[in-house]
Amino acid sequence: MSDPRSTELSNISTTVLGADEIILNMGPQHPSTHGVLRVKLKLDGERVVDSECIIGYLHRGVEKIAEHRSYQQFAPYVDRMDYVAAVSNGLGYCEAVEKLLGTDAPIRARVVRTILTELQRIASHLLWLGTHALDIGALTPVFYCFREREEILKIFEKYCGARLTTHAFRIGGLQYETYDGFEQDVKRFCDDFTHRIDEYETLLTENRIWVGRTKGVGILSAADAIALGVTGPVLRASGVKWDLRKAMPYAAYDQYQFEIPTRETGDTYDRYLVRMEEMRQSRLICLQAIENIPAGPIMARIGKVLKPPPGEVYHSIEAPKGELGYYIVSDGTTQPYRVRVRPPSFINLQAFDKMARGSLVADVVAIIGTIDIVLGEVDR
Amino acid sequence: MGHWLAPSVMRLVLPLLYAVVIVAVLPLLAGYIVLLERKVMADMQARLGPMRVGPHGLLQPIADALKLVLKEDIIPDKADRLLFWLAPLVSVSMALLAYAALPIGPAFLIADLNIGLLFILAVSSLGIYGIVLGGWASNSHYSLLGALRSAAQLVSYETAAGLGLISALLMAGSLSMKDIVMAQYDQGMWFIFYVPIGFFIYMVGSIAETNRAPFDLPEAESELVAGYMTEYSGFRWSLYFLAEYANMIIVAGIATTLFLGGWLRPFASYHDHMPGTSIELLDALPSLLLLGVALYCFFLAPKQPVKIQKLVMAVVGGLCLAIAGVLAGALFASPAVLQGVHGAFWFMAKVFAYLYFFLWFRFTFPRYRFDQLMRLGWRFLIPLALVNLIATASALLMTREWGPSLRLTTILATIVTLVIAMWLAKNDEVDSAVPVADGE
Amino acid sequence: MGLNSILFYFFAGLAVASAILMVTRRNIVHGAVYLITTLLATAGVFLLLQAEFLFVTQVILYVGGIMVLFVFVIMLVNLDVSLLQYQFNRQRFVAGVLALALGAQVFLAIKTGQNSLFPQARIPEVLPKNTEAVADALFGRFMLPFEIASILLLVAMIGAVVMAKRKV
Amino acid sequence: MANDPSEKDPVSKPPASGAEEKPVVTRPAEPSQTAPTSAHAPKQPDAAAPKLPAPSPTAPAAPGTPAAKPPAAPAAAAVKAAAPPAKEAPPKPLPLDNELVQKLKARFGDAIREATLDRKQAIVTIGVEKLREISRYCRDEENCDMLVDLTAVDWPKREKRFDVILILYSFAKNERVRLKAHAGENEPVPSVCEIWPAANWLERECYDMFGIVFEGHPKLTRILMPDEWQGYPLRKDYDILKQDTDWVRENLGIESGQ
Repeated sequence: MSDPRSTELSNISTTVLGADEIILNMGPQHPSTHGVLRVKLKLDGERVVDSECIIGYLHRGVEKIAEHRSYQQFAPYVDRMDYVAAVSNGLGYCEAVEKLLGTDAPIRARVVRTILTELQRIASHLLWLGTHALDIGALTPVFYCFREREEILKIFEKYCGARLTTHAFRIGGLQYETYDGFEQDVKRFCDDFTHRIDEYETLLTENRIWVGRTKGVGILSAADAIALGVTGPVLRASGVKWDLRKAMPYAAYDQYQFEIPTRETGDTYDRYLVRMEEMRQSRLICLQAIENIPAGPIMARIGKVLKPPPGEVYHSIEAPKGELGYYIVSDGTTQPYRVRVRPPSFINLQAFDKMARGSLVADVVAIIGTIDIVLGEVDR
Repeated sequence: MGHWLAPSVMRLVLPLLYAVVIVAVLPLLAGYIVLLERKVMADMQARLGPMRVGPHGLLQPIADALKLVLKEDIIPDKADRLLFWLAPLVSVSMALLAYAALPIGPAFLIADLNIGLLFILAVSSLGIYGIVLGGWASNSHYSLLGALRSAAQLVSYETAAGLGLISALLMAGSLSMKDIVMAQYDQGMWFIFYVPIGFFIYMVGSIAETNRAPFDLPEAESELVAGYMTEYSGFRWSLYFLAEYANMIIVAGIATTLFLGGWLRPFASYHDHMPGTSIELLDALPSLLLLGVALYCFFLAPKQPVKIQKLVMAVVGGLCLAIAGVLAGALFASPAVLQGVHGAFWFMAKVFAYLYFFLWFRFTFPRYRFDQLMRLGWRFLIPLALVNLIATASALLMTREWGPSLRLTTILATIVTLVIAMWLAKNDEVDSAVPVADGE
Repeated sequence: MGLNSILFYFFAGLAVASAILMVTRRNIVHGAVYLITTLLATAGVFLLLQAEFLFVTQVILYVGGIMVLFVFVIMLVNLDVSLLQYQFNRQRFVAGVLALALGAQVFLAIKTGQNSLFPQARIPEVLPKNTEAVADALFGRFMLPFEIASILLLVAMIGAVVMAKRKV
Repeated sequence: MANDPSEKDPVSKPPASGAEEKPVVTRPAEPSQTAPTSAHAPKQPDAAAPKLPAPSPTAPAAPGTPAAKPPAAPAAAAVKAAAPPAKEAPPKPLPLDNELVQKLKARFGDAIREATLDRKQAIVTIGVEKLREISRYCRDEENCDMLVDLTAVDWPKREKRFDVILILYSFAKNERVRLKAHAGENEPVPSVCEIWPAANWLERECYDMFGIVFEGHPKLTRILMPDEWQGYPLRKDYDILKQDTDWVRENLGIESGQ
């Protein structure tokens, strides 16, 4: 573990078991593997000696499907990858295709996109908080989190008619104008939310059991995190102040003031605090954006049939889970020649082994929870 | 107690009758505790809980029980069939056996053993075999890990809980459950006020012994799926379930008997008669409470959406009214009947109050990790229990030798113990700040 | 006394039968279960003798405490290996001779000392509370041996901790 | 299901079967291989614009990204730079010659085949045999600490059919650079696992989807598809419809499930 760049790779099936060691197969059907993740653990008593993630149970060949759909037709598919943050996925894809076309969405569209994406970030983090707390054994926060998430989903539903896989954005801008009372809804949510998040913190942040279960668990150093390509809150909790919204602003993020929360240790508790603070910051962005949504068109004039000129583009956004990138190659036809998705969950999950070694079985579920994976995105 | 049958026959028949009643009622009671649990949980989590089966889900336990009984019974191929079959039986029969010595009222007691408390502890400590053997016989890693955790946890926390109990025993000077309650009547004070720390230690220990959150590691859902019960289904699973809830009632019963005055009503030694009658004011309390519940049911009944639900609600109200009537009627009967009926009421009320705390903890706290659980048990609870024991014994000795009131000396002892508890907790905090990776 | 005799033979028979089963089972966990049964049957005999405290102690300490730890350790053993091992080893003839010798001794003892083993005195109807009796004996008359035994156990415990620590 | 003629077995596929409409984007003919210095192409797109053959101005108003971030390094290639004024020109790959490319060329010579700028994103095409060395250089000397992504693109008509693509990111310079290496069907590609551990799963996925063998990878097995899977799904000649029909014929005994 000394050299962060060394590749310690596990190959459980070929290793010989010690006297007191057992192999525990967690998943793909297990209450806390967040879907169909399967983790093979080699245990000495309850201590993890080695681990291996086995994924692919939810593989749907999204990248292959993309090659057989037109650019617009593929847009709803990206919602099905990280299905708890569909709006963010859609934003990344639409902006990537816009970049490929050499065009850009109008400013009004970009501001509305920013608001909805930040709301989606809050919703995604709320879901993470609830399930993470549930994994650690706190039964109650999940219901509070769902209560707030419901408010966000209602806004989505009012805006575009869908709650989960929203397909909220179109290539070139937006299909729908904001509904009447959109600003008030978002404002009301933001006003309530500040008390609610304090409420969660009183349940967990100072709780001795919670601190005991998360502090010092699954430590990931900054060097390890960078070497493993980890992004998002996990990276920031390790002390790297890096956020694509600041580093390479997209949508309308360059217009708003917000902080990038970071922590030092990179343990589960730090990641918890970072995400809690991120929710607060997202709320601030929403409030700033809602103050002044510029007037103007919501759709760029790009035509009905999209034929991007040959070439390729890589565009990435700061999704709730980390850097979500789209690498799209065009051959000049109406269908993408290749769409590659850089899924944050997939790459963050690679750090699992590093975090889990030497910890206990109970920590394993805390670590799976703290990486915040969505298997739809890991497996695609 | 003047019975109208020959005492020798009564000595055999009455306990048998009680036993049958307990075995028959307990599953129903457990089912309704589950409903209560779900309702309390729902209330704390800003939702409604079961609402569909019967008005406010009142028939839910019956539906659940039917579902469980009708489910397919699966025995894994590689399981040890004999032990797999035996284990839930051990669990549930040991849990039920413990009721033999639990006094629900002065008369409602199957056997008044002079080692009653020890008997209950002994029998409930056998229940662990149900868990351990079931976990092993399932031939699954999750079950085995659950069983191992359970065994280690039970052995550790039984010690702490037992030491907590002893502080109350010192006050009572007897192991017979009946004598313990009577001692509290004689001293005019529930023992929880003499040895609050002993009660606290027993409470924590009893949560751990019954595998309830935050100490539910043997069946920790998010880690071990369902722990030792992972491979069980249908009726066998419900036996485990029944055993768990029966054990909860047992530990609540022990706590009630030792610390909360058993079947005694509040201010039991305080007698204030209603003017002109022999009825005590405080004795009217239970029936008034139930009358209120009955009226509330009648108030709710017309508001139910479906006709059958209106009916069920009304029946529940009527039931409460009937019980209130019985409780009120007992006021005019002989003192023995009064004590029996009201004793059962107060006993159950205290048991449920204790259980409410169990539920409350469950919905508030995250789960401990195994090493933290062990550290809490061995480094905090057991030392604290020993200190508490010594302090309590010293208080008793002081009272006996020099004669200050027991109340004064026990308060002194409690303060000393509290100071030491704070020191222990601080120590523990320092220790747990050490990274876990190189822990025990 | 009829009921008592029946119960005695039941418990005694159960104890002997499960003791035999315990020795002959190949599956070590089954063996442990039979050992538990033996201990419980013995506890039943104690109860028949109206030694409630001894009964409860037997159950709490041996069955509820020590045997749990036994089973705990046994469960960690790889069963597949022990199932394949040969049940009786080479010393079985020595063991058989020793068992026979022990049996003969017990038989002889019963035969010659019948009167002293079974005093004709009946069990009194009301016994002194035996919890107190045990306590009086332990902390009064046998104080010194009791304390020596405690110190011995303490030393054993510390020794076990030291040995276990070294491995970690 | 239309892009390519459907042959199931990728091996039996002739590598060059008549060039059709698909142009090989990454090796355009117009900018010559040794495109010389057009200094600071990213910062002055105007300078580059005249070089382009002006095509039909289909793409309308590109109002420009709002990113007013000052690009720290000379090569702000990967970053959204200031508003591009090239309104009439659709995005086109341009030759790139910034400091990084020069340094790379100085050090690795022929291994740096080409450097282009496509939609203001830097692409360096390199020889696959030097992939590991160049990667190590990029990490150690050019501060490309993070391997953002590693993937591949299949061009079945080409002589070397795969593009192996590495997207690198430098925290210090806040810029991305894309390395691209051409690899033949059975040509092993050096693994970069020991340079960036992040490459482990990404290379496995590449192997899983394209059948590209990474030499030196500690455990090159399938990751998303089942271990016993036949074929490599993201190859262009992997036909879903044919697979489906075959499966139905074999397992259900009927002609077609469609």
